[in-house]
Amino acid sequence: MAKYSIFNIIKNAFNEDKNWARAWRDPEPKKSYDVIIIGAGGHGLASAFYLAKNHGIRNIAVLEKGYLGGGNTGRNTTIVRSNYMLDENAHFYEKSLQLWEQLSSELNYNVMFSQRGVLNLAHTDSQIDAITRRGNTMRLNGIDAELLDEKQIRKLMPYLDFSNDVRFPIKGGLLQRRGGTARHDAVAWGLARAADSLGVDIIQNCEVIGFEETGNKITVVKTSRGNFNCGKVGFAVAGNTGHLASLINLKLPIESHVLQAFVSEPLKPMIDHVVTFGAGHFYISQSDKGGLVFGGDIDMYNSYAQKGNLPLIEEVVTAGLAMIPSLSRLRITRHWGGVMDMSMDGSPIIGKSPIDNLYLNCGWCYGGFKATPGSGWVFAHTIANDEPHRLNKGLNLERFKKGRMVDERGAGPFPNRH
Amino acid sequence: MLIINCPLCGPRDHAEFTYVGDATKNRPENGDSSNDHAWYDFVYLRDNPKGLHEELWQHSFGCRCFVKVLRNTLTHEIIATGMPKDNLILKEKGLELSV
Amino acid sequence: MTEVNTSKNSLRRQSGLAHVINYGQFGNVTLNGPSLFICERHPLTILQLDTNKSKTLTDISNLLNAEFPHTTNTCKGDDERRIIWLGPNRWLIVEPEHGCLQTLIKNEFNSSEVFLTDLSHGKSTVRLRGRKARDVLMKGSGIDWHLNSFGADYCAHTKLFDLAATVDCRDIDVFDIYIARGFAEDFWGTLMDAAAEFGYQVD
Amino acid sequence: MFRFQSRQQQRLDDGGQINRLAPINFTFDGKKFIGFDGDTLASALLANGVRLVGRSFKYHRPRGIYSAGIEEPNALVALRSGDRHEPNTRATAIELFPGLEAKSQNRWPNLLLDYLQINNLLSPFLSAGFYYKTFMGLPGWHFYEYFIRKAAGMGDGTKFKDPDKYDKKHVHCDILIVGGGPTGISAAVTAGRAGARVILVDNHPKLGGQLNGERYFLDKKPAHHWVERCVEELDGLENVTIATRTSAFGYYDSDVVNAIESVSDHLPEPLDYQCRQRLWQIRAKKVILATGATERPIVFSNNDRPGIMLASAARRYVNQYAVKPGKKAVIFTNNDDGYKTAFDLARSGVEVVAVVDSRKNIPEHFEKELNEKDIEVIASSVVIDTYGYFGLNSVKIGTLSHDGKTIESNPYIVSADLLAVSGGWSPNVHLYCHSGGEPVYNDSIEAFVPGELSQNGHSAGASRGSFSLTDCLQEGHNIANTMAKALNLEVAEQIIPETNENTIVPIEALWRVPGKGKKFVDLQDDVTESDITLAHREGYVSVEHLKRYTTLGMGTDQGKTSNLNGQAIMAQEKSEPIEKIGTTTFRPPYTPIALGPLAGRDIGLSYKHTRRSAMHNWHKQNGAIFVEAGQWLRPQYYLNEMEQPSKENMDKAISREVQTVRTSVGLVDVSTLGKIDIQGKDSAEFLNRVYTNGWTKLPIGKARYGIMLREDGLVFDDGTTSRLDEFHYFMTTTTSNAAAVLSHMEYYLQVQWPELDVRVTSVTEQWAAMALAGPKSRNVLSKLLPTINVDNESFPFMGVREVDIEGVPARIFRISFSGELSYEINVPADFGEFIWQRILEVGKAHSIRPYGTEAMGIMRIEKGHVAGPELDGRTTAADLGLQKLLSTKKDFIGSKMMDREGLKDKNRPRLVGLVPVDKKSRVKSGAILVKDPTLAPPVPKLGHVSSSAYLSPTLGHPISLGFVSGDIIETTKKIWAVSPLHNENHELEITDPVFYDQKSERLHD
Ligand SMILES: Cc1cc2nc3c(=O)[nH]c(=O)nc-3n(C[C@H](O)[C@H](O)[C@H](O)COP(=O)(O)OP(=O)(O)OC[C@H]3O[C@@H](n4cnc5c(N)ncnc54)[C@H](O)[C@@H]3O)c2cc1C
Ligand SMILES: NC(=O)c1ccc[n+]([C@@H]2O[C@H](COP(=O)([O-])OP(=O)(O)OC[C@H]3O[C@@H](n4cnc5c(N)ncnc54)[C@H](O)[C@@H]3O)[C@@H](O)[C@H]2O)c1
Ligand SMILES: Cc1cc2nc3c(=O)[nH]c(=O)nc-3n(C[C@H](O)[C@H](O)[C@H](O)COP(=O)(O)O)c2cc1C
Ligand SMILES: [Zn+2]
Repeated sequence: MAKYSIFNIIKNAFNEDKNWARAWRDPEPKKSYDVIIIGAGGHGLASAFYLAKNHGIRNIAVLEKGYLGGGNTGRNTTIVRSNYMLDENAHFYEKSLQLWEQLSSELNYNVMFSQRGVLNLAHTDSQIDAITRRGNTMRLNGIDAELLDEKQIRKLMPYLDFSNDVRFPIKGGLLQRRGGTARHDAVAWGLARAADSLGVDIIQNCEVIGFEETGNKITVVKTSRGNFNCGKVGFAVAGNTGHLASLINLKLPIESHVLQAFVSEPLKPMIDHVVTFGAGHFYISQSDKGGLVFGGDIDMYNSYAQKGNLPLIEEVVTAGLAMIPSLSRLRITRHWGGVMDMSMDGSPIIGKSPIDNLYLNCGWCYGGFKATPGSGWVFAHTIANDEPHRLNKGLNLERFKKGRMVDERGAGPFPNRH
Repeated sequence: MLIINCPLCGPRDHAEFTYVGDATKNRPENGDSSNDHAWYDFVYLRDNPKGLHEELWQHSFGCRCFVKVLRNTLTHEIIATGMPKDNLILKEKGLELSV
Repeated sequence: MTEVNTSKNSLRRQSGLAHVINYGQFGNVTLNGPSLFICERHPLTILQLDTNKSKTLTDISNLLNAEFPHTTNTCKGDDERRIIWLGPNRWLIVEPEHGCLQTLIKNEFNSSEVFLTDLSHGKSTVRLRGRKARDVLMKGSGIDWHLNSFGADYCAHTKLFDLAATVDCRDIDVFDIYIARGFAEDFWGTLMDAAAEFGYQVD
Repeated sequence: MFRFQSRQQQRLDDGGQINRLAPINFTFDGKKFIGFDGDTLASALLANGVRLVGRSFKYHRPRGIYSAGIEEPNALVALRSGDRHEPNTRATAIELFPGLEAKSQNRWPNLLLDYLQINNLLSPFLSAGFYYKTFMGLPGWHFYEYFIRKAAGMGDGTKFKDPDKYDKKHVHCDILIVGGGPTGISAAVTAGRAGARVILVDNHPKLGGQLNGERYFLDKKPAHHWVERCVEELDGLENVTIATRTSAFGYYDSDVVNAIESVSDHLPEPLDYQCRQRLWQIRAKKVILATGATERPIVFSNNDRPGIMLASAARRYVNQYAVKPGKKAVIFTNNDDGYKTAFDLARSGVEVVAVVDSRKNIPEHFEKELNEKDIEVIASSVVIDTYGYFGLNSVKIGTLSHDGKTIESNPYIVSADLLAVSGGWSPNVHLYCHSGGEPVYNDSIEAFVPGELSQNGHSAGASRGSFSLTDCLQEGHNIANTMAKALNLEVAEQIIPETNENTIVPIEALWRVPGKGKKFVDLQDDVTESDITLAHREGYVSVEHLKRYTTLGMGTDQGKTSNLNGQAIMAQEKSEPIEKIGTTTFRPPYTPIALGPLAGRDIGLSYKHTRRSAMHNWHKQNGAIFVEAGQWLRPQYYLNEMEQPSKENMDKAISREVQTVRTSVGLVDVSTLGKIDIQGKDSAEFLNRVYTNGWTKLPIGKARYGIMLREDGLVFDDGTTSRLDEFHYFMTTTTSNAAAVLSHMEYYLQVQWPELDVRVTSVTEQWAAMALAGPKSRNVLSKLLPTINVDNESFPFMGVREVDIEGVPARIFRISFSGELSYEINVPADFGEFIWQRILEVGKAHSIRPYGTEAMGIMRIEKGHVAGPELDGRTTAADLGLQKLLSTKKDFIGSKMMDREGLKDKNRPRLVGLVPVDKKSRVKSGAILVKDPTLAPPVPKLGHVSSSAYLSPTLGHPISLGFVSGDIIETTKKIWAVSPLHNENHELEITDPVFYDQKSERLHD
């Protein structure tokens, strides 16, 4: 793998860029793999990368039904943070954040991880209490957090609505400075290039359509490009988990829902942080290209459609204007949807499954992008050792049966409320 | 917008409804520990199909009835609607169940 | 329920809109005058009646000398006594406050057959009248307000300007809108804003 | 005198659809100009000879006006100023209005100098994806990002609140027609005559579509005669609505199409009571997509200079706006459009130097006119390169080899200031694709056309790939006819007018011209041919990777003129047919839409409806400071007449209110509690299933406290329910769960237990509720109810009475949240304010005071009552110390799942009381409980503080409720509360959660 650097850019420029090599191969699939990861999103690719890098397993395939990075990895609002309250989540997401901090150099691919700070606004005393609890917990876990009052927020983000005609005035906010955004596509591409260079076969346009089982084990993975024998199988297909599981008669505590996202016309820098609204569902940041990238709630009904409907858009935009009135005359150029793997307690499931050699990585709800490197790290560990890493022990599938849910919002077994 | 044909009120925007979810789940008897799995299944597990999904919506801004909807989760096409006791999938096959 | 001295109480009943209504002409009133007329209907008796016994319903109908609409989304009667279809086996009886309708029915019928819930104070009622009335409704709700789909004596329970509302088409261009009292002030503001481009009169 | 710097030197003396009697003044970059009514900003600028209007995104290349429509990639300007500033507005889609102010963008210090022109020189280093390959080392991406962000972006955002209003409108129709060109008009006439409810939308100020930009004749008269006749007829039909300036931006599920109507964008400012834009939500039975087609350019070196434009745009400028887009024109084409362009330009006095046609054979039928006009045609040739920095001055022409890969003969240069380019037309399949359709490639027009039908949106005319005018007219009629039939309407005939068209000789695909130099594919995002070949080389070969790696088609125009060219070049590189390469996903909006109309009137204070209790006005006039409780506004505390809002006064007010209740009597508005009327003979059984405790033995006239669980066994809500009559109950819920509890109960009644004879109705709004609390409350009550005995025996704790207070029917519940003797008085809401005032009058003798949520909160903490912070959806009944409410004699919702091991774990945090050891410290809610405050992270967490009363006037020191792990409670009496966010640590004593009147003597008194 030719190293990416400024020197190489200059060198190649004099060759009219004719000498750049492929970022990843387009290999003919082999007959058999030690580990097959299904889904070439960030999680699948990171899992393959860390399986190869940390655990020395090289005979790995990542199967992707479309183009790599085309799932939620390629369509999310790219917020990265580790501001969780419950221990099972907090330590895991913090590990992930630490991996983000070194990901570009680890991959030799600039994923543009931009630690611009994530601020959650609070509008009532009870919300202040809630962010106080969360922030304090973070600090005791060794994670950075600051509580800002209205004055401090006003200084940082004068464009928020501090006027008198505001329905839910801003009372304070919780800031995680190490949080921020990353360039989503670059994450997928950088991971693909790095995994590929360690010998991982990334097979695109290869949809998994079934399995063959012997005993309590998957022996063959059937795909649109033929059948492969497998040692172990990992699911990393996000919103498609329910469907894939149904191919092997597995029912999971997951529902698929659409989440929409939006981008505005490109603008000169105006929003320098990630800001989330507390009196409605809305979050916004500005991409390096200049587009305001924002989103809100899911569309509420089960869906595999990757497209949403207008009522939710109206709701998101209304919340957006309540937070930043000056957005009103700006325009959106595009909006799209992704299919979310909403779990029953709002937290992910990473671990073993009822089938001996099948491992699950799902239930990311709308927060799995930030988990990408961490998820790969612990999933690779779980697959390689056939037991969970210390950081994903609590995020197992059995927790629902046992009454050990990891429910940050306390919303209960209603996936669309998380 | 999904336009849902409320069996009572007629076609309405889905924004008038509250989504409840999978309508195929049957609430088990409490029973003893042999029912534990049935309960786990009822409360937590979902078929989550890609394709036809029988689901419940409450017409909360209208007649407040719970309405059963047969919808394709891939295309969002609504194939049929009815009351909670109706079996829409059978109806689709023309084999309406008399309840 | 204690029998109430209605005449005295009618004076004391304070509408949810008491503090926001301004009378007069507003908005884009042209030389042709306002195209909308808006007023509150108050005080009303609004009673929810619920029964699945058809015989009982016939008896009530006779007692009240009023017909019940059996078709979904329809109403019957007039301003003196209006009966609105609410849902399966459920109706809303609306009349100007004069005596105790609830007691009248309660005295005659068994409480395990007829279920009454007084909602007189829980709802605010606004009457919207004029040739632009439908255009205002179109701004707030996705149902088809075209005369052919929503003519006189039709009603709808719908989301109107984001609130749960019952809309009763009293006549071609006359609509009674019922919304929860707590939202009345806010609804009024929204309605005035939506009507401004047409020019309206509040009486 | 107002001095104009330009005199419309490019304007034709006659023709066009502008009104020369209505001059309009406007400014561009501060310079004053004049145009005419009917102009767009672009046509007015061209009329004044302005060619340079902007700079490109990445390389800051000088750019001009490229199109005459919404597809414009280049001419983006900042429109208006101050609080109406609108960045990135397409000059080609702005109707000129008096005083219009526009500025160029993405340049500094000005359009001519622009220091970032340097990027153009650095461009070899800035090829696609260069930033992924560098900026990884120190000082870190954040450092570089700062500069990259500044250089990126186009226009400036806005800082101010928008002064304009927005509106929404829901409409229904039988047939929606999108697009008012010949196809759409023809369809509308047929559908309208058949009596269908028709809506026809078009984004232009008037109908006509492509006809407005061409010299077509219909029935031997200029086409606009036909358009006007049709519009007149349609205007007369009651069943037809024509919405101009209305752009359909998305085709969503259930055949709902959404559009934005520009109500007053063409005016300097909206008129009184007028909105700026209106969102239309159109629910159609059937949709006709007559959205036309968009011309695309050809890719060659330096194809981006001001003066180079689409051929159809050049025609539109001369034909519709009577503007000569140049003096000397070269036309470069691979299809018949080039000839039409040459003729129209020549007819308007533009010198046509040559038509460069990449095809071998010139269509014969053009020869006569070519000769007449003395226009040279150079066949089998291409434009290789162009010259002129701020604007085109010459063009290099050469002959193409057979395989199209090289230039054969000696190229030569001709001078020209206008180069009109046509690479063919791409049908506007956007809305079709939004609806779920998949486009397919059509070789005969070299473009994607609609494939199979997805919803009920049928394409017709140019948007279906039918490019002849006759076909468009006929298809519009036919499809409307078929739809009318399907709607059971009587079908009306329509005679399709005769046209003056030539037969079209097929296009021969030419995507790019060989040669060196920058060849732009996407002009807005500066994506060049070499970016695409680089993407190919590096393996970013799927169209979606290509798009994301190069940013092809990701600008404000979403690649309307560029996507197909880019995809075709990739196909060539991969040696695959274009249909195999496919398109990227078409997503709404069709053209960028402002956020304003999506929010409509729900802005500012109207963001979410405000809910007010019947006593709201009284509170407002009597010093209440309000607090949001969901949508409700509730009095938080009351200031005395002379008190200004301040922290001290707030503390004072709260103390005062608590003390009054504890020592005498107070009154609080509790109308916001959810209230549900429950009737039917199975009501008790139903309550038994819904609540965890038993309900069958509750006597008439009594209330009971209960908790509800969710199916997963965790606590859902709490409240009291009273039995009013044999089969009649009255339930109260917490304010925040009122709606959820009602739905929850309706669900079980309708779906799970339809056999139960129970009805539930929300009566929250029917009753105004107030709690009269304090040792003197009975005195006040007895004065209110002179004829009723309210002593402890007659009206005991948990008793319920239906009474009459001065003629007002009331329900009184002797229940208590504060821990004092207390009566919750419910009266019909219209009497709320009256009774509230009466109680205060009667209570004067006991110095009664109204109190707010703060005082109420403190008293419930003193009493150890749980509320929102404790009922957070993660706690069990046992966690809250309420296990005695879990009946073992019956099943209830949640009873099955509540015994799972994790929920029975002894170490689960349990509710406790917490008192600062120094009896002074204010411990914050949200502080975490730990063993030792000096430990370094990660610190084991033993629990948290859920609710705090900074002052308990009753106890004289602060108190809190919180949760502490079960094992800790057993072993320790002291614990530390730490709040690192505030840098605070306090040692606390763990106590019983009930601080006050532990035996509850006061409320039973
Ligand atoms: C609009 C939106 C906004 C979001 N915002 C954020 C955010 O701000 N912050 C955050 O942290 N998270 C966010 N998320 C969530 C986040 O994007 C996802 O959780 C995360 O990217 C999931 O990554 P993944 O690798 O698991 O899944 P994906 O990237 O979806 O990858 C799964 C892959 O599996 C493939 N696949 C599926 N089925 C098959 C099959 N049968 N055979 C072969 N391949 C298959 C898919 O094609 C896909 O490429 C957002 C998501 C969306 C949609
Ligand atoms: N020379 C050629 O090869 C060629 C190619 C294509 C078209 N044409 C000519 O163009 C005409 C095509 O007629 P037509 O009626 O099919 O198309 P049209 O382009 O004349 O009309 C379409 C109209 O729809 C509007 N529109 C498009 N999308 C819209 C949206 N989302 N919302 C609102 N309005 C929208 C457009 O602005 C336009 O006014 C014919 O005259 C045809 O001969 C010629
Ligand atoms: C963070 C982020 C920024 C984006 N910025 C743009 C943009 O500037 N322009 C654009 O056209 N699309 C942008 N997109 C959207 C993509 O074009 C695309 O819609 C999205 O990746 C989903 O893919 P799909 O629409 O092909 O299904 C952005 C997407 C993301 C996640
Ligand atoms: Zn209904």
